[in-house]
Amino acid sequence: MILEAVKYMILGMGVVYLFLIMMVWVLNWQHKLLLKYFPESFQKPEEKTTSKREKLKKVAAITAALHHMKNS
Amino acid sequence: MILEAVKYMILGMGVVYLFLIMMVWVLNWQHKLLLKYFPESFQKPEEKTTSKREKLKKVAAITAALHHMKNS
Amino acid sequence: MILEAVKYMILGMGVVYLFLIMMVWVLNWQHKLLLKYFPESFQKPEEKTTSKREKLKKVAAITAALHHMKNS
Amino acid sequence: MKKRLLTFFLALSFFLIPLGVLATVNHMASNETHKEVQTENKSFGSLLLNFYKQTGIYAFLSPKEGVKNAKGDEISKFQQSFGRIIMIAICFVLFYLAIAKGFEPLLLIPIGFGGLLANIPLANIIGDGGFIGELFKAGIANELFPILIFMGVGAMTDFGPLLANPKTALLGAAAQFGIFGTLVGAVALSQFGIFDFSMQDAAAISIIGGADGPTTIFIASKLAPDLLGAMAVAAYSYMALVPVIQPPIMRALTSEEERKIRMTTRRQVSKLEKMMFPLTVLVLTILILPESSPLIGALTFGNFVRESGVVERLSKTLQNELINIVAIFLGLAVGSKLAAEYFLVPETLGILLLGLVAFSIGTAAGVIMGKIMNKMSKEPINPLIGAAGVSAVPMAARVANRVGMESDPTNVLLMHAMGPNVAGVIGSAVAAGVLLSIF
Amino acid sequence: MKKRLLTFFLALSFFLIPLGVLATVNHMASNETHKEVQTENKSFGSLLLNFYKQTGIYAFLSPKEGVKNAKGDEISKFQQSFGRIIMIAICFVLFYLAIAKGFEPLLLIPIGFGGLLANIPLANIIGDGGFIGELFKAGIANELFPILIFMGVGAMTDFGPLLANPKTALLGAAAQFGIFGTLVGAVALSQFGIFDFSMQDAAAISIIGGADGPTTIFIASKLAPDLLGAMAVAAYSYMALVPVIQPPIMRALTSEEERKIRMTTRRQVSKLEKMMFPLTVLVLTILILPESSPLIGALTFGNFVRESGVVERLSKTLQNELINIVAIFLGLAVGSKLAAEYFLVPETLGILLLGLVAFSIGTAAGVIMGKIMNKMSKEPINPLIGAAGVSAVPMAARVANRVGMESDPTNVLLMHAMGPNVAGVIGSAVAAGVLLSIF
Amino acid sequence: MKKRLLTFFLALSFFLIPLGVLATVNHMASNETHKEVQTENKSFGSLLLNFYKQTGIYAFLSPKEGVKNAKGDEISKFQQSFGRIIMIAICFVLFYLAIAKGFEPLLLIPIGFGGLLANIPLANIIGDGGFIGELFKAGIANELFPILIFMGVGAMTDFGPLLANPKTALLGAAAQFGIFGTLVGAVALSQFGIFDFSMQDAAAISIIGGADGPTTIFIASKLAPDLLGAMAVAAYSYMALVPVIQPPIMRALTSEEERKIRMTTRRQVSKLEKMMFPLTVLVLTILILPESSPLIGALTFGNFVRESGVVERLSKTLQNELINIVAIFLGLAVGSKLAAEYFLVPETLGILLLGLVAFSIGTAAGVIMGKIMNKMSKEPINPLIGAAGVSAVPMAARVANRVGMESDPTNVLLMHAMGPNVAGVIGSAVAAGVLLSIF
Ligand code: NA
Ligand code: NA
Ligand code: NA
Repeated sequence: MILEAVKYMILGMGVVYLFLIMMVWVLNWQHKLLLKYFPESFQKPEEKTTSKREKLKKVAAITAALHHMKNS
Repeated sequence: MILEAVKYMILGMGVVYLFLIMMVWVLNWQHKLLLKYFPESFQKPEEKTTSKREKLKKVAAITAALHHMKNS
Repeated sequence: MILEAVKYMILGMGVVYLFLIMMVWVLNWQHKLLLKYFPESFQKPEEKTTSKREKLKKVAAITAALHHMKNS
Repeated sequence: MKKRLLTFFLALSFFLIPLGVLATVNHMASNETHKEVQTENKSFGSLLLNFYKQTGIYAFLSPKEGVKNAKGDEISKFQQSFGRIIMIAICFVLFYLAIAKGFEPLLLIPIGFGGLLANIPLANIIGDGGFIGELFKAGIANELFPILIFMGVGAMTDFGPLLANPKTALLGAAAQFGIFGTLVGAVALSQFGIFDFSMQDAAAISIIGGADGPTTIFIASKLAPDLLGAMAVAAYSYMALVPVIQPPIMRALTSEEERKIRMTTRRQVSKLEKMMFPLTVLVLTILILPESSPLIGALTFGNFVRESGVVERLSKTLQNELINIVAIFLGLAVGSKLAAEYFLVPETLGILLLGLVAFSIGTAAGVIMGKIMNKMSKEPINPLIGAAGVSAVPMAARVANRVGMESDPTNVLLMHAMGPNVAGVIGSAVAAGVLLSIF
Repeated sequence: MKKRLLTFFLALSFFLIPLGVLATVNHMASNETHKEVQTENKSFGSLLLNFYKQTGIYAFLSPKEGVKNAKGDEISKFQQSFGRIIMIAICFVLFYLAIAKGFEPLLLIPIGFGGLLANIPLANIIGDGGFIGELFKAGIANELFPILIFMGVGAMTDFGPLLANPKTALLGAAAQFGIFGTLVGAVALSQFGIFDFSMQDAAAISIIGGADGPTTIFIASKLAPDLLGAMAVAAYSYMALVPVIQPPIMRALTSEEERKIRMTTRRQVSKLEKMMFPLTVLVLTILILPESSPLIGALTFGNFVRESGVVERLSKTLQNELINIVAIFLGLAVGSKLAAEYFLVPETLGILLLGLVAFSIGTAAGVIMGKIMNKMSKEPINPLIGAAGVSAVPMAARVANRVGMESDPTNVLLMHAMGPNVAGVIGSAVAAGVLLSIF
Repeated sequence: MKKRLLTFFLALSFFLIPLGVLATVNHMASNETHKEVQTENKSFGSLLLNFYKQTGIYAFLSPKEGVKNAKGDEISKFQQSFGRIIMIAICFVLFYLAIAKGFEPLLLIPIGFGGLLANIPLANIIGDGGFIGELFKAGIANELFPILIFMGVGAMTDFGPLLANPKTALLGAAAQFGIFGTLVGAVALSQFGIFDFSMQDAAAISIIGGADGPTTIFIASKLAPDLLGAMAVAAYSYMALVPVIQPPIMRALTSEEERKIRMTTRRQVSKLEKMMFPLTVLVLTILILPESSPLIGALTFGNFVRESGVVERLSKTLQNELINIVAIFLGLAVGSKLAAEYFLVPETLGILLLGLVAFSIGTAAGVIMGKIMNKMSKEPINPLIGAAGVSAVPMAARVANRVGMESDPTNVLLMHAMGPNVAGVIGSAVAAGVLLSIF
């Protein structure tokens, strides 16, 4: 039964490595492909729009308040 | 079988029209009733209280900040 | 059957009182224990960190806005 | 606007009543008209006729003997026609109470709407495969929904006021006399032939005196599932009516001097004490009354999640998303018991009556216990806070506060009343456990 | 970036196609190679071999006769190999449409992913015990999920524009001709032997013309569960394609003058009116068409929770947490019907075709009804808003607005088009009820 | 305060231990006292006695032969009395760890509370109709809850660090040796008679080395449902203990110079790359290991929803409401396996031991692989980041960073360690798939 367990160990580690090595390989290949065909996608990603909007709202509120204060 | 389908079509469109025509009729009748008995319900609905509160909080925070700044 | 109901009533009220009296007793005992061994836990509990953080953020935003305004 | 709203609902009922009258008239004549119709039409006409027979109008106008609902229970001809119209009107009344009067809208609106849907003829909404039927199976039949609500209640409740003056918990114990006193009363009245409740039904109904929605639903679905609808409606209605029901009883049982009693400051409560509290209560439950442990277990779980302070995410989820979702499902499912065939039965009147009695007895018992404690204890206790022992958190505590202020506007009893108020929740859960252990 | 994204997906398909070719080749040769392999290996080799037989590669390359899926339905050799690869590619196309084109991503992404998972060989994801299978049982088989989505839709929909001009509801009625016209067409084509749909299947498919996702899923799971996947994909795709499908039809049926018609101001709508609206619609449903009450009941419940104004908590829950959670579950579960064995059948083509026809007929009927109403009514009505009667809220209303602006950039039709748009939702639910009452 | 908290819990245990002693004493004497009591009382006395027999005190003090729990499994006399008290104490320890030590409170608090409730005598909480029993049926028996948690994990995980340096994924592969090495060890020890685990049990237990909660629960409920409680407790405890378990191993296996190695900058990651990543992983899973597809499918679904960028609503729902609700349900349900009759069995000790071994082996294997890769690769690799390959995101990565800073305070390894860390999650899911394909 130990022998069987050892076989399972070899099989298991083999599959895990196979899977992750293939993944590494595909990811590297994908990276090159993307660099070539979609170089613009490597731009710094902008911040998410929602939080941006919220910030804008906050800023607008503050600006309004300041404006109000100035005029008064 | 086509004839049957045509019958279903007439029945179906008939019921859909019946339903929506009755709805239109009831809505118009309801509108008149409400205009007569609840004219005040046609006021511009106020903004929802929660968002109002939040705004008030924000304004309070800003006012406090401004006040703080003025005094310093 | 009424007699039975009366018995249930006595049992029921008895258990309810037993339970809550024991609870009162344990809570009082616990209170003394905590006062003795954990006096510092009776400090005014601070406000929750999350809301604190949010407030800090808000204040930071306002301060930034004010700063911006001052300089401009 | 509220008065006018009432007028409007009355106007609406003018729309419903003629239909009802029509129904009753037709009800009588239906035996004759029936047979003629069936053979008359053919082809497109027969299609139209078949369709007409599937309309609600036909179902209201032509009730039939021996019809069964989606769950296989029989519906009498009255329940099929006028009965359903009455129930629809009752649901509209529930909406009116929820919206214009602010009576527990979070539950009365889903319950009322569930009631509307349950009274739709021919549609299989409350049966197997119908969506409310599925919700019922998913959470009422196995008591999951009231338990989840109780978790949310636990996560929303601050037991601090009770910890600041633990002995006020005894007021919450006294108020449970509403439950057991009513049990005796209901059994006695059944003995005298006025009602016809079994001991088990009587026990279930009495729990309404506990003034706690989830506990009522939990007990009803265990001990008397057929009475669930009326019991839930009674429980939530009376909880909403606390400001109307309680003050007269409170004033009758106390003197002006007693109502003016000022209570001394409460002791400080530590964070650790709050954190230990749910565990303490649960351990007591395990030792004394395991039958209560589903209810008290859920309550203390929610409270422990709240007070542990390290799982804010879960605490917020219990207090918001989860309780809201469950409240919608629970309300609709409970509403399914407002179907005419379940609600328009003689027992309902008894339930509404006994529920009111239970509520009143509970209030009185709490106040009297307050008077006794005031005399026995060194520190003064205002007996008004005893009325808060029925639960109905936080309404009952507010009522105690307000009645106290009538006598002395500077005497703030609110936090003192919150102690018995939250103790009442535990008390009812214990009482529920006793009932479950007996039946 | 979008064009390049397309290129990339094409590149990806180069990755998939060779595998497909391999599959077909192997498919033919599989009968011989098979037997040799089985006896050759032992010990560790046999372990490896056994493992290889559990890989997806083996399953794609060596399809077998008589294989059944997790639900006990047979899968042909084509469906096991090339078929699955085609379906995986189709799911990628759905992702492309959802992400790059913005086509109903909230449903197409979960549906597409559910489709991917459903086409994984050997994994029992869509069967009993598999997680998508469990989701399917929990909410599609009993129709709970589409109903809950409809509650959310009700809570999100403002029926104000309809109340401001109720008679535009008739445009929403006309557009349902898309459903019933297609029914006749489908039956006719089946009669002529072009398709092979039963009357019931034809009825189910026609509902795609209602342009309403949950209604389509509801009807499909009742009348034609086997066609659910294709119907859902068709419905959501065409709803997303509204800006492409509708404008040519609208331009063809209207003159430049008609498209320039300005509509007069709409009447004021009171808060009370909005609150009464869901109840009114529900009462009408009860009277006329109880079969529609699950759908309309859910819609009006959500809307009543919204407009009652006293249960903001529940309204927000319906509009956010609940609908989001259900959308995820519904999408994945519907996606399970994109398994090759269910989707790659001759019927799918018919469904896609008839769905498109239904959509177009509905649009045309709405516009024509608009022309008729414009002539009959005192107030001018722009026939373009008739196209919005198909539902597809709010996309169709926006399209009507935009087409109108092409002729007169200062003519804002949006709010006028919202009336028929939301009426179309009710209209489709009524039509669905009629279909359910017939079959 | 933390030390004092410990003191307090000790004080509390003084409250529990006497009861335990009492239990054992009574345990011995119970045979005699029993019969006398039963005949003595009558009427109200007998009611009291009956009630006493339903208290927890009685159940603890008078365990009986042949008692079965709510699920029909037998409970020994020891498990009924002292066993339950031990389990309750263990649950208190879990709370202490969660609150005072911050050990995975989001799961240990619900699990601990579930454990408390599961050890209440007489209450049918974990059986059919009990609320935890219902939660168990709803999501553990069919594996839905761990899958939904995994969706949330996917939606919360940023795979960017892995994409920035894909080859670090091999460290995540090496760490899975913790699983398979322990499998061999467990089988060997069973062979030598030290443990008594079947091959299947051994495989299930080994998965604890994967350092991933949902994966452990998923595998346990498939391969060894009886061991679920102990396995879950072991997995979450060791994940929480990562900062204690890993550093000594890491220091023992690396030289000072190796720990000082600075890693070069990582390559840029495009948004499109992140979006493709979950699809790529899923396609690989389909091709190589369909058995892993429930776990990896859920993970990649969550991640795709996150990275697609067009369904923010769904992404937030997966990361918040859904995962929170499921965490509560999952925790309570898993806690039900902490009932004395399931937990206080000889196997538990073996599980706790083997789990610790698996964790340690995994850590060591990751570090050694790091040393190998550092020698083989052109770019320098700090072997410490190999320890992060066990998963336990993000704790293990932080530990790697901290140990590195001990040697060189300016060397920030965090983002480099996140690569193997998230790869470890995928690696464990693959390993789980292998185990499922074998057994
Ligand atoms: Na109470
Ligand atoms: Na429609
Ligand atoms: Na791992």
